[in-house]
Parts: sequence; C-alpha cells; structure tokens
Amino acid sequence: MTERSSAVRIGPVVFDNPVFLASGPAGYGLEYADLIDLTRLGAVVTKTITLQPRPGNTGRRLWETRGGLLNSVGLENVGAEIFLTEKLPSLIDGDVRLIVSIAAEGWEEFRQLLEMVAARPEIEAVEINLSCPNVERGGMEIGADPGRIEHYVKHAKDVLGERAVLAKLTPNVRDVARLALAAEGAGADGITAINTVVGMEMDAESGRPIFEMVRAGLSGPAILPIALVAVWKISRTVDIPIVGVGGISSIEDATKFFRAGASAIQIGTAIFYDHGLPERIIEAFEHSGIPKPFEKKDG
Amino acid sequence: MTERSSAVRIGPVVFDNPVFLASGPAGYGLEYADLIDLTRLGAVVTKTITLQPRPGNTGRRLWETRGGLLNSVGLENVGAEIFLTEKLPSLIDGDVRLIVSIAAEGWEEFRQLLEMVAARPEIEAVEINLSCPNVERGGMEIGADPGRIEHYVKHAKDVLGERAVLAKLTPNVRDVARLALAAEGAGADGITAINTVVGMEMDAESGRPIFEMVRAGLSGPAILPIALVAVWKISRTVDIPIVGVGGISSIEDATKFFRAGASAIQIGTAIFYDHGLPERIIEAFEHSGIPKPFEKKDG
Amino acid sequence: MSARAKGSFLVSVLRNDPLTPSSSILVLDRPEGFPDAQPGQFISVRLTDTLEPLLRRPYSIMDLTADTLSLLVKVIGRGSALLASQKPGASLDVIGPLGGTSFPYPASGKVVFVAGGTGLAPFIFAARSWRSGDARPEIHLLYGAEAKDELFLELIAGEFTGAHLATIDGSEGYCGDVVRLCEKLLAKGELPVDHLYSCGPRGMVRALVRQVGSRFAEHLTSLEAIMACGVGACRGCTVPVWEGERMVNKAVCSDGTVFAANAVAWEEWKE
Amino acid sequence: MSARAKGSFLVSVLRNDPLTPSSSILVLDRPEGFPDAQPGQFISVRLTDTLEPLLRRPYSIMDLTADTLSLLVKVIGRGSALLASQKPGASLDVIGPLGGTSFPYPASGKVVFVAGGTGLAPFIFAARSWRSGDARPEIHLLYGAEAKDELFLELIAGEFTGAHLATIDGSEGYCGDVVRLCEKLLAKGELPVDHLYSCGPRGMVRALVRQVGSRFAEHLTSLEAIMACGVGACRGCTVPVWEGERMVNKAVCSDGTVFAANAVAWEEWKE
Ligand SMILES: Cc1cc2nc3c(=O)[nH]c(=O)nc-3n(C[C@H](O)[C@H](O)[C@H](O)COP(=O)(O)OP(=O)(O)OC[C@H]3O[C@@H](n4cnc5c(N)ncnc54)[C@H](O)[C@@H]3O)c2cc1C
Ligand SMILES: Cc1cc2nc3c(=O)[nH]c(=O)nc-3n(C[C@H](O)[C@H](O)[C@H](O)COP(=O)(O)OP(=O)(O)OC[C@H]3O[C@@H](n4cnc5c(N)ncnc54)[C@H](O)[C@@H]3O)c2cc1C
Ligand SMILES: Cc1cc2nc3c(=O)[nH]c(=O)nc-3n(C[C@H](O)[C@H](O)[C@H](O)COP(=O)(O)O)c2cc1C
Ligand SMILES: Cc1cc2nc3c(=O)[nH]c(=O)nc-3n(C[C@H](O)[C@H](O)[C@H](O)COP(=O)(O)O)c2cc1C
Ligand code: FES
Ligand code: FES
Repeated sequence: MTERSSAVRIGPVVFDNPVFLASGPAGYGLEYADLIDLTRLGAVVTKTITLQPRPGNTGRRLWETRGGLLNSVGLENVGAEIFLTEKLPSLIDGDVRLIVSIAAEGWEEFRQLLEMVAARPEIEAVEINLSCPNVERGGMEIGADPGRIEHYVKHAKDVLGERAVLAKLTPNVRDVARLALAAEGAGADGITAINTVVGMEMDAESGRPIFEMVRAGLSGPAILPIALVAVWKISRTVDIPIVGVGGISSIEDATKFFRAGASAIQIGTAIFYDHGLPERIIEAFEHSGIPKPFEKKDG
Repeated sequence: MTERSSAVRIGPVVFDNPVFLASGPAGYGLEYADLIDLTRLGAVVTKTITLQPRPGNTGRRLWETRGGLLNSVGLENVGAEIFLTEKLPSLIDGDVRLIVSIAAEGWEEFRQLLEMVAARPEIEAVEINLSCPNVERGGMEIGADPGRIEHYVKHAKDVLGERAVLAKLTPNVRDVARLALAAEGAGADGITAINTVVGMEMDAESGRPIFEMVRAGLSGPAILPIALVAVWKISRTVDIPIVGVGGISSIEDATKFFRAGASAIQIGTAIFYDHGLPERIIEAFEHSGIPKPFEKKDG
Repeated sequence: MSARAKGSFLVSVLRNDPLTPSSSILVLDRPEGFPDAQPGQFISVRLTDTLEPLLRRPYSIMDLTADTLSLLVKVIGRGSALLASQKPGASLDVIGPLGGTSFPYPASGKVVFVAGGTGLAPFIFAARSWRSGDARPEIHLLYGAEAKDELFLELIAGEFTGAHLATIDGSEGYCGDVVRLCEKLLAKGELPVDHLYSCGPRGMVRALVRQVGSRFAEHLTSLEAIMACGVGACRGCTVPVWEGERMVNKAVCSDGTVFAANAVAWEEWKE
Repeated sequence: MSARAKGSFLVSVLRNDPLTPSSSILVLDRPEGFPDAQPGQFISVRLTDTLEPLLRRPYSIMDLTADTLSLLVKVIGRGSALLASQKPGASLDVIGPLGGTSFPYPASGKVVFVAGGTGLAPFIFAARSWRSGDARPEIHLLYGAEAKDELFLELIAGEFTGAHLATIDGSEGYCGDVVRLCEKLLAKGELPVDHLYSCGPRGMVRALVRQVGSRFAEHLTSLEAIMACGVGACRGCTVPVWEGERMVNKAVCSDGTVFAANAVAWEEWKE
C-alpha cells in the first residue's frame, strides 16, 4: 500500500486518513452505516469488547450538561464471541478499517480475550481501554497505575505481534504523560487520549444523583481543553503517535489537536448531533493537508 | 449573633448565608461594588494574596471555550501589604464579610504571609489556595501532595488560632478526597472545592497555543459535573463543611451542590455574565430554605 | 416490522400551528427520499448549531403524507422550546425514520389505544394511515391528561371509532386517570379485548400493565427514553426487558420503540 | 477623567440600521438612570441567556444622547453576530458605562483622530458631544480600512473639520495604510501636532507610535483586549504599561480604555 498524503502510520499499520470514530458512541459502526460512509473513515474504533457479554449499568445512562454529555453506559457489549462471529465479519466484508477496543476486569480475563483476538488475523489494530470510569472494576484502578499499564500493554504486544496496539488513557489523574510513558516503554504503538472525565449530576428537584452509580463520564465540547492539554503533554513526553479525542465538533477543533501534537483524531459525542463531521474533516484535510504540529520540542 | 435559618458555620465563624463570591473573578470585591450589594453576600473570598505583589502572567489571559472560560491570570495581586492597608479597610468599613485567600510559593513565604494576616484581628477567615494551576511554583506541586497540604494547613491553624481556615483544593488529581482528608486531619475548618481544571487552547489558524504558559485554568458551566463529583466524594470522606464551587450559573445549579453535600457555595465565572445571580440565590434560599443534602452516608 | 433504511435530511417548516398554550403541530415538508414509516417510529431533530443544547431530540411521527411530515411538539425544556418556536421557512436537520419496531395493523381488526399527553402522536399516525387502507380497523381511543387545556381535542376529532377522554381535574370527560377509565369501560364491556396499544408517561403504562393488561390478548407499548444516537449504537436509551428468564437491556431507539408491555421489567427500570 | 458610577440596565433596541454588509448601527433606548459617559468609555452586553457564548462583549459608546445610546457593531464571530441580529423591540442586558479613562477635550482646541475599522466609534461620540458644547474643537479625522465597503462613510459625513480616508486596496481615498497617510499629511504640514488620539487594530496603533508618535505633543490611544468582568476585577484584560522604569499590568477595562500610547510596552504586549 502506498501511503497517501493524508495517511497515518501507527506502529505497523497504515490508515488512509487520520480521522477515526471513537470507541462507544458509534457502537460497532454498523448502526451508523446508513448515515456515515464507514469506508471513508481512517478507522472505526469499536465499542469496547469484554470477554463475556456485559449488560451495562442499570438506571439512567445519559444526561446532557452545559456543553457536554455524561454517560453511564458501563461497557455494555455483546462479548468477544458474538463480536467476533457476528459483528466483525460484516465490518471486514464491508471494507471498514477497524481498531478493536478491548477491556478486562482482571489479568486472566485480559489474557483470554487477547488470545481470541490474536486468533483473528483480520484484526489489524487493538485499542486497550485502560480508562473507563463507568465500571466498578477494570477501569480506573488499572488505568491510573503506570505499573499495571506497562504489564497489560507488554502482554498485549507479546500476544498480538505485528498488530498495532494503542493504549487509551484516562485524564482523571495528576499526570497523564506518566501513564503514556509507561505504555510507550511497554511497547505500545500509539496512545489514545482521552477517555471521559469523571463527573456527576444531581437532580436538583428530587435531590438524588442522576446516575445509579453516581459518577459518570463527561464527554463533548466541554472537555476539549482538557483533552487538548493531555495530547500536548503526552506529545512532549513520548515519541509514538498520539490519537487525540475529546470534544471535537468542527474542522477547527480537529486542527487544534494536530497542532497540539496528535497524529490522528477520534470523534465521539459529536456524531450524535453531526454525523457528517468525520467525512467533512477528511475532505478538508484532503484538500489542505493535515495540519502541522506546533514545533514539538519547545513546549 | 443568633444564627439565621440560612446561616452557615465554618469552624468558629458563622456567615449569614451560604453564598460567597469565589476567589479571583470578583477581584477584591470592591470592583463589583456598583453592581453587587456585597453586604448581602455570605462572604466575599478575595483574590488570592501573596506576600509580594505579583504582576501575573504575560500574554493573553482569557479565552472562551464551549461552556467554559480558560484563564491564565497567574495570581496577579497587589501583595499582602497593599491589600491589608488599602483594600481590607474599605471592605471592613463597608460591612463586607470576608474570607481572605492566600497562597505562597514556599514555606518561608507562607510563614511570613500568615504572620501578617494573623496581626489583623478583623480577618475572621482565610482560604488557603492550594491549587492554582496558573503559576510555575506554589500551585499544583503543593496542592497535589497530601503531606504538604497537611503541613501548610496545620501551620495556618497554629498561627491563626480561632480564625476559620479553609483549604481550597485542585481537581487535577486522581483522588481529591484524599487531599481533603489530609486537610481535615491537619485541622482545617472547611474545604473549598474546586479550583479550575487544567486545560489549554490552540489557535487553529496560527497553530500556536493561545496562552504563553500553554496551560490555563478552565472554569464555568463546563466544569460543573467535575466540581459536583468532587464535592460528593469529599462530603463522603470528611466531616467538616464543604464549600462547593465550579460552574454554578443558576439557582438550580446551586441547589445541586447542596444536594451533593456542600454547606456553602461560591460563584466565580457566572458573575461575568450574571452578576445578579448571587443575590438571586440568596433570596431563593431565604424563601425556601437551604436545600438539604442527599442522605450523606449512602454514597 | 423490520427497520427500513434511515437517512439524514434537511426539512423545511411549512406550518407551525399552536394547539394548546404549551404545544403546537409542526408541519414539515417531506423531503425527497424520506422513506415511508410506521406508527411508533420517530425522527431525531437537531435544534441549533450553537451546541446548546447539544443533542438531537426524538419526536414521534404524528403524520406522514406524500408531501408532509408532522410532529406534535410540547414545550417542556430548552430543546422543545426551540423546536416549538420554529417559523415557516426555517429548515431543520433531522434523521429518520428511526425505530426498529412499530404498532402493527391489528390482526383482529379491533384495537384499544391508550394515550397520555403527547403519547397521542403515534396513534394519530396509526389512525390516519390505517384509515387510508382497504380495511378500516375499529379503534377505541382512551386519552388522558391533567386538564382539558392539555388535551389535543382538535387532533382527535373524527379520527377514531370512539374516543373516551379523562382528565385528572375533571375539566373534560372522565374525572380521573385514563387507566381507571379503561377499567371502567372494560367492566361495562364497552371495549374489544384483543389488542391494547399504549403510549404515554411511564407511570401510566406501568399502571395499565398492572391493572388491565391481563384483560387483553396483547399489550404493545411505545416507550420513551433519553436518547443520544437514536440508532442503537450508543446504548444510552436502554430499558430492561425479560427474554424468558433472562433480563436483557434493549435499546428503545432501535429495538423499540414498540415493546410487548408485559416483557418490560418495570420494577428494574429505574430512572 | 474619573470613573463614574456604573450600573446594570435592560435596554430596548430602537433601531438596527445596516451600515455595510458586515456591520450595523444599533440604536438603543437610553434607560432611566444611565449615567453620562465620555468618548472611549464602553458598555458590556450580554448576548444570550443560553450561555453560548458565555461572556458579555464590550462595545464602545458611539453616541449617547438624552434618549439614545448607539453602538457600531461589526460582525466578526458568534457574539457580534448575535448582537448585529437584534431586532427593534428586543431587550439587551448591559452594564456600563465602563472604562476609567477617556479621551479628554483637547486642551489646544485642535486634535487629530486616527481610526481603523470600528475604532471609529469613540471618535463619532467625541465629535458629536464636543460639538454640542460651547467650544468647537478642530478635528482632523484620518480613517482607514481594507476597502471602501468597510469604511463607514455615512457616519463621518459632516462630523469633522476634515476627513482623510485611506484604503489598503485603494478603492477609496489614499491607497495604503492610515499611518502612512498620517506621515504624508504631516510632511505637508496639513495637520495640527499637539494631540493625536487613536483607536484601531493593535498593529495600526503600534505603527503610529513608531512612525509618527514623536511628532505630536501627546498621543492617547483607546485599547482593546478580551474582557470578562469589564470592571477591573478579574485582571483578564491587562496590557503592560511603563511606569517610569517599572512595567506594570494595567486593566484595559478600568485603567483604560485610554492610555498614553508611548507608555504602552508594545514589545512586551503579546497576544
Ligand atoms: C421515541 C420518542 C418519541 C417522542 N415523541 C414526542 C412527541 O411526539 N412529542 C413531544 O412533545 N415529545 C416527544 N418526545 C419527548 C421529547 O423528546 C422530549 O420532550 C424532549 O426531548 C425534551 O427536550 P427539552 O430540551 O425540551 O427538555 P430538557 O430541558 O432537556 O429536559 C427535560 C426532560 O426531557 C427529557 N429529555 C431530555 N433530553 C432528551 C433526549 N435526548 N431524548 C429523550 N428525552 C429527553 C428528560 O426526561 C428531561 O428530564 C419523545 C421522546 C422519545 C424518546
Ligand atoms: C473596549 C472595547 C471596545 C470595543 N468596541 C467595539 C465597537 O465599538 N464595535 C465593534 O464592532 N467592536 C468593538 N469591540 C470589539 C468587540 O468586543 C469584539 O468584536 C467582540 O467581542 C467579538 O465577539 P465575537 O463573539 O463576535 O467574536 P469571537 O468569535 O468570540 O472571537 C473573535 C475574536 O474577538 C475577540 N474577542 C472575543 N471575546 C472577546 C471579549 N470578551 N472581549 C473582547 N474581545 C473579544 C478575540 O480577539 C477573538 O479572537 C470592542 C472591544 C473592546 C475591548
Ligand atoms: C455513550 C458513550 C460511550 C462510550 N463508550 C466507550 C467505550 O466503550 N470505550 C472507550 O474506550 N471509550 C468510550 N467512550 C469514550 C469515547 O470514546 C471518548 O473517549 C470520549 O467520549 C471523549 O470524546 P468525545 O468528546 O468526542 O466524545 C464512550 C463515550 C460515550 C459518550
Ligand atoms: C479569572 C479567574 C481568576 C481566578 N483567580 C483565582 C484566585 O486568585 N484564587 C483562587 O483560589 N481561585 C481563582 N480562580 C478560581 C475560582 O475561584 C473558582 O475556583 C473556579 O473559577 C471555578 O468556579 P467557577 O466555575 O464558578 O468560576 C479564578 C478563576 C477565574 C475565572
Ligand atoms: S439512543 Fe443510542 S442506543 Fe438508543
Ligand atoms: S475585564 Fe476583568 S479586569 Fe478587565
């Protein structure tokens, strides 16, 4: 494959363009197939898959805030087996470039999940979700610990060989760049930043938290400045490509992430109100080229 | 003084009502005297004072984001001496209830500043700003370290005796409740949460960061869910009163903070667009009482 | 009923007719290529490009003719207020038709509709589209609201075989809630009992299930939930539903909006 | 000029007169109790209660009569677009008059105004209010923009002793920038040299200081900066200014808007 001008390489894998759908909002991609030409995208990052199917959280799952969206979906997903047998083939047959997002509650589960993924050569890239704030276990307490990140990423690289491995990080820590460094050290091919920011909402009238688990994950335009500073800091700390995500709602927003040091971007919440955005960004970049980063070393 | 129904006690000090102006946006309060009846407020928290005058940061200092405001003022202030001789008397003479916000770059400076404050019996309450993200030193690296928080708070209580001491915390950490616990253990009379969230903006066109120091502090409606979860977590960890701050823009928003466990609130960014808000909230609560917290122990 | 292709459309507002002080009917120009739809399906409308509010808002299709697409809009917050203030000539960004299930034509030819508030919308659509077919079902509408001025009386005139109204304050029709009215009519034997279709506040539907559900051979209900994607992707609009012994989370937007009311795990559905 | 009491007002829009394709004059009903103001002072306008955009926007007072308060509004982004779209009858939440300094009546009775773009607004106010006094100063306006259709020609007619125009593209008046025009007129001895008052883009004012500043006995300039509070509290709108050897940060909103142009630390003022 010759690299096009807007192509982006993440480890061993080259994507035609640097505009991806973020994990979660677009499900397995297929649900949006009537509205988005998935084959035009650099990649679709799937909803995070776990070894077993997960029903997700009970109670209310969505709430709008000023400029943002709180969600408490809680990693509802069909589980690895159904994903691999039912969803994956349609995506691959439909010529959709995929990054499969995975997460696990513990080491043994992670190991098994990786084996299943590794057995499918058509999966060329994996994003390890080390950062979901909406689950009791397997989210933050792994993702906030550089030692465990290293452990998980190293094992993933060992098992997945020449597939690309991205580590998706949480912003809910003092220093996200330290986490990125741990992932890079363990052999990650790229860093995805950021997952949602921990927040909550109260129902003023009833006086109760909106969500059963109380806290939820904040996404959307409100968090853009938080995502941008994460990308900036990480890009000044590691040398592997960074995939920027958080609040991107316009071509201009996308540009900011490349300026801050991202090599690719993901769109999440914005597709809910503007599903045409990813394709518009791709066109804009095809036209004017991918925005150059601000001189990386002077930050 | 008999406590009114909407009065709130923080350590040794009783405020007539639980609605304060946050440190910073309203300066020394005096600048807003034509627009806000400062005597109606529970208290005005002053702009953070340092031992020496500080010129603040160079370059652009403000930038609007979706639902939020980034600032990089950098603790510009007139310094302790001018504050105590020029600002404090007019405030006290004008019957404004005050909480003096203080910060220091290091221990020696902190010690001296406290002595100066302690020498003024008319100062009844102090808020230690342990959390400004906009200064090179004296902000986050003290405020993110429970050990140093304990050290600073304990010393402040020792020197200030029966004055109220509040510790103002940063949300830019994994676990803000741990910081609150350290402050409580050291004798703090209350916790103020939160200061601004670290963020940044890029100028998409020029490709440069908007702010000279790159990162800046995010405030306003965008951060409300982040502030609310901080208050919730802290209120389930400590027993001292919590002063909630972050994005409050309506009576309903204020109510949410009391529901989440705050005993008082502060309004910052909202006064820029709605300086009448603090007085409206006070009136609403006088009318309907202070909103009760969600059953505190079940969180 | 299988889902049909959905699309993204810019539609023009043709008319905005006030119905009650807090609601109106928005008649939109049905755009080229907008697929046919079924009662219980909906569209999702973007209300502003200021991103305030951020999300689209779901609205039931109240009528769909060769030329028009109509919505019944009640103002309850900032998004609906924006929608209700659209003027003729304005253009709206909508996706639709959404919803993987809908109210089927009643097999027995007789059906009872129970509607609360704006839950009337899909039933107007059903009445109008089924009436234009060959067979004309016998439709008994039971329709309730708080008070008379919240009943969309203009809308129901002439559409149904029989219409029974209920208001909590007694200002029109039966004084009490629509579930009780249903019980009363059932007791008098005035309703057919094969198909019950309902749409309205959660409390109303739950009460229907408990109090009269067993009297009908079938009870289908169109549910509402806060939505983000509207297409089954985000898993934000789920409702717990029994599949035999197992409780599973179904997406209102794509597995619904129409569910077997008895299968909904009402006790587990907290919001 | 000392600051006068400021206040918070709801003002009605009386007229919105388009001036150029991207700008208009907003004539507001001067509310009861709105204090008198001076050229260089401004008001700060809340544009929406959706909080998008969040902050008020500062606008120079372009005219203040017993009954009206006028603004010159150029659309450059979402806030100004909202303001420029206000219709007669609309009501705006403003605070003002703001600004601790203003352009004083020229001691010598003669003054040169150099304006770029909407920087014209305070000079319209100055010309109109000084003209209504007893003494009538001799005012020479030098006024520049990119092109003819960005010059607010209607506004300047008859207000000044002499008006000299400059456009970058040469479509009206002198072809080039207004600073060069000023140099030329000075060289020909056609301008009085005691007071230079300027208002416009930062680059224009800085070039004035460098290229012609020394020719005038005094150069005062009204500055702009992004603002939040507008009252000197938040320290967001500062500009570095020399006080003797010391550089201090002054707030444009309360220490200005009018500063001695030579005292501004132009090299240090990055934005
Ligand atoms: C399938 C479906 C069909 C509907 N059909 C109609 C109809 O025909 N006529 C009609 O008037 N209304 C209908 N609604 C309800 C309508 O979508 C809500 O009234 C509207 O979204 C409220 O938006 P708001 O901004 O005015 O309220 P807000 O101020 O945002 O919130 C008020 C309440 O509205 C609800 N709400 C908010 N956001 C959403 C969302 N994204 N999706 C769903 N509910 C939300 C919440 O319960 C919230 O507490 C339907 C809803 C669904 C799910
Ligand atoms: C003292 C003063 C007097 C002014 N007088 C006039 C006038 O008479 N007529 C006129 O047309 N314009 C005037 N302006 C400029 C006017 O305030 C800006 O054009 C307006 O704020 C832009 O808002 P926006 O939302 O359209 O732009 P945005 O889309 O928000 O931003 C575009 C640019 O506008 C500037 N800007 C944004 N927010 C602010 C803010 N809060 N304060 C200041 N600048 C900001 C920034 O440079 C930004 O890059 C004045 C500004 C100041 C400070
Ligand atoms: C409804 C929803 C579900 C999400 N699910 C996942 C998920 O399964 N795995 C994951 O890594 N991130 C998930 N995210 C986070 C997004 O991938 C993204 O990191 C975050 O929303 C910030 O980007 P945005 O502001 O563009 O949405 C989810 C976000 C939303 C809003
Ligand atoms: C312009 C500005 C200046 C601020 N200065 C200070 C300060 O000096 N000391 C401090 O403790 N917090 C400062 N803050 C933070 C506020 O007190 C408050 O914690 C934060 O803005 C969140 O509240 P809000 O969203 O209501 O503004 C400042 C905030 C702003 C916007
Ligand atoms: S709204 Fe996204 S799954 Fe229903
Ligand atoms: S805008 Fe706040 S000090 Fe000038």
